[in-house]
Amino acid sequence: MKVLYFAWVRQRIGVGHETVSPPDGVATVAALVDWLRTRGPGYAEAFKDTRAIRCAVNQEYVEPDHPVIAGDEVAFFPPVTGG
Amino acid sequence: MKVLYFAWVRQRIGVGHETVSPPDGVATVAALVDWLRTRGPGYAEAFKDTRAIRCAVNQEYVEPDHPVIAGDEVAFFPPVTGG
Amino acid sequence: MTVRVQEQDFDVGAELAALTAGNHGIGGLGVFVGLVRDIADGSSVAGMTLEHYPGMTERQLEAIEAEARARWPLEASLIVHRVGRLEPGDNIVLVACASAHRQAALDATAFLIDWLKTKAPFWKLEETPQGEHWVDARESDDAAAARWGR
Amino acid sequence: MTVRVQEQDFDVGAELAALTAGNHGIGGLGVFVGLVRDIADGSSVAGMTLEHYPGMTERQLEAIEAEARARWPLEASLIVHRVGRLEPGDNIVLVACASAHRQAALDATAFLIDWLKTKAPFWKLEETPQGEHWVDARESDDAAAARWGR
Repeated sequence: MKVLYFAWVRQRIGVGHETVSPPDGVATVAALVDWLRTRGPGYAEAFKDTRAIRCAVNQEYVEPDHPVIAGDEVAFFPPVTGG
Repeated sequence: MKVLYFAWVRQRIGVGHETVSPPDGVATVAALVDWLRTRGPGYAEAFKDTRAIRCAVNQEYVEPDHPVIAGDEVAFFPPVTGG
Repeated sequence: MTVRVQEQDFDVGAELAALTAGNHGIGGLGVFVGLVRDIADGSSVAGMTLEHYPGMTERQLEAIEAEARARWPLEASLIVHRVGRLEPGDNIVLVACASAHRQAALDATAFLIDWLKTKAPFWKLEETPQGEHWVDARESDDAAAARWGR
Repeated sequence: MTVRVQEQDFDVGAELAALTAGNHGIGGLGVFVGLVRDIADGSSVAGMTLEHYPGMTERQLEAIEAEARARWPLEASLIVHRVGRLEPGDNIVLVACASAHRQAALDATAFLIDWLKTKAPFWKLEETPQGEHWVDARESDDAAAARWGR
């Protein structure tokens, strides 16, 4: 599973993208976030307030209960500020 | 009094502008129109349906009861279609 | 703050560049360009001639622009309207409003073109296969202008 | 029908000329240009860096544009958004919609920029005297997008 981070999520975690293999029980975005939080203090800091974070799976916006499977591209980022 | 005509009002009357000296009783736009109608068939044709005509006195839109006096610039034209 | 009536074409890019040059308080620029279509009310249009009322036109455009500037915090604004003979694809009118924020820029631009269409003394004579005819004012234009209230 | 994300500047005049060239069915062209302001939330801004999500950005912009084209009868449309470091006065984004009629062109332009601001994955890192900081999303942007419904 490829995970991408943008803006301050990327800065707090320290990498822009990585390939991860979460355990079998991690089947939703929310579960993936809980698992990522255990990977280090930067992750815990990045995912401290999940209301401030948006998620896309395979480049489409999704809610926390959306399923994730091996091979997905999952991205976490703050609300967008372009334009 | 200078009177100007635009678009099909101008075409029906045959001139774009003229200087006129209406009799003393002609004190409003409506009275001026009634007097202009008597000046020839082109005028009568132009002012046949006054609902289709707009008037400006000294370059400001006015209603038919607006006063007109010697020295005014009075213009008659159809509803505008620019832009 | 600029209003022009002219026979010659305008260069949209150059006009907008001049309008915003050096003003770093501008965050949004709204623009409308009106062009001559080759069809109108089902008839093909070979060209049109725009007549106007010199003096009153500028006066009305300046009044419309002043009203927009009273309603929205604009950094810059521009109206350029052509007169004379035009052909399909030609530019007719350029309206542009610059503001710190996009909503003011977009709203003021829509306001200016709506009011221009109902207040500025221009008239279009269209050339069609059926001959020349003066374009009728559209009720939809009055309705669009009325949305903004007095 | 065109969406581009690029580091280099865009030439508004050239982009609009290319968009409308040869299409004489266009009667109105609505345009919005977003520019970098030298002040934001009371702080002076020396510059900003725009980050985006390559792939998803284009996908979202294309989806937003398709939605606009489903809602309004557009003859042509264009979104160009810059990324990388920008300074006050620089262009950020260009949105343009051409239609037979002005209302569709103006409404579609406003729709595109409202939705782009809430859906397209771009983030601004501003440089101020207090240091660098990521721009917060504005509730007013969500409200502007919500006006259009789903």
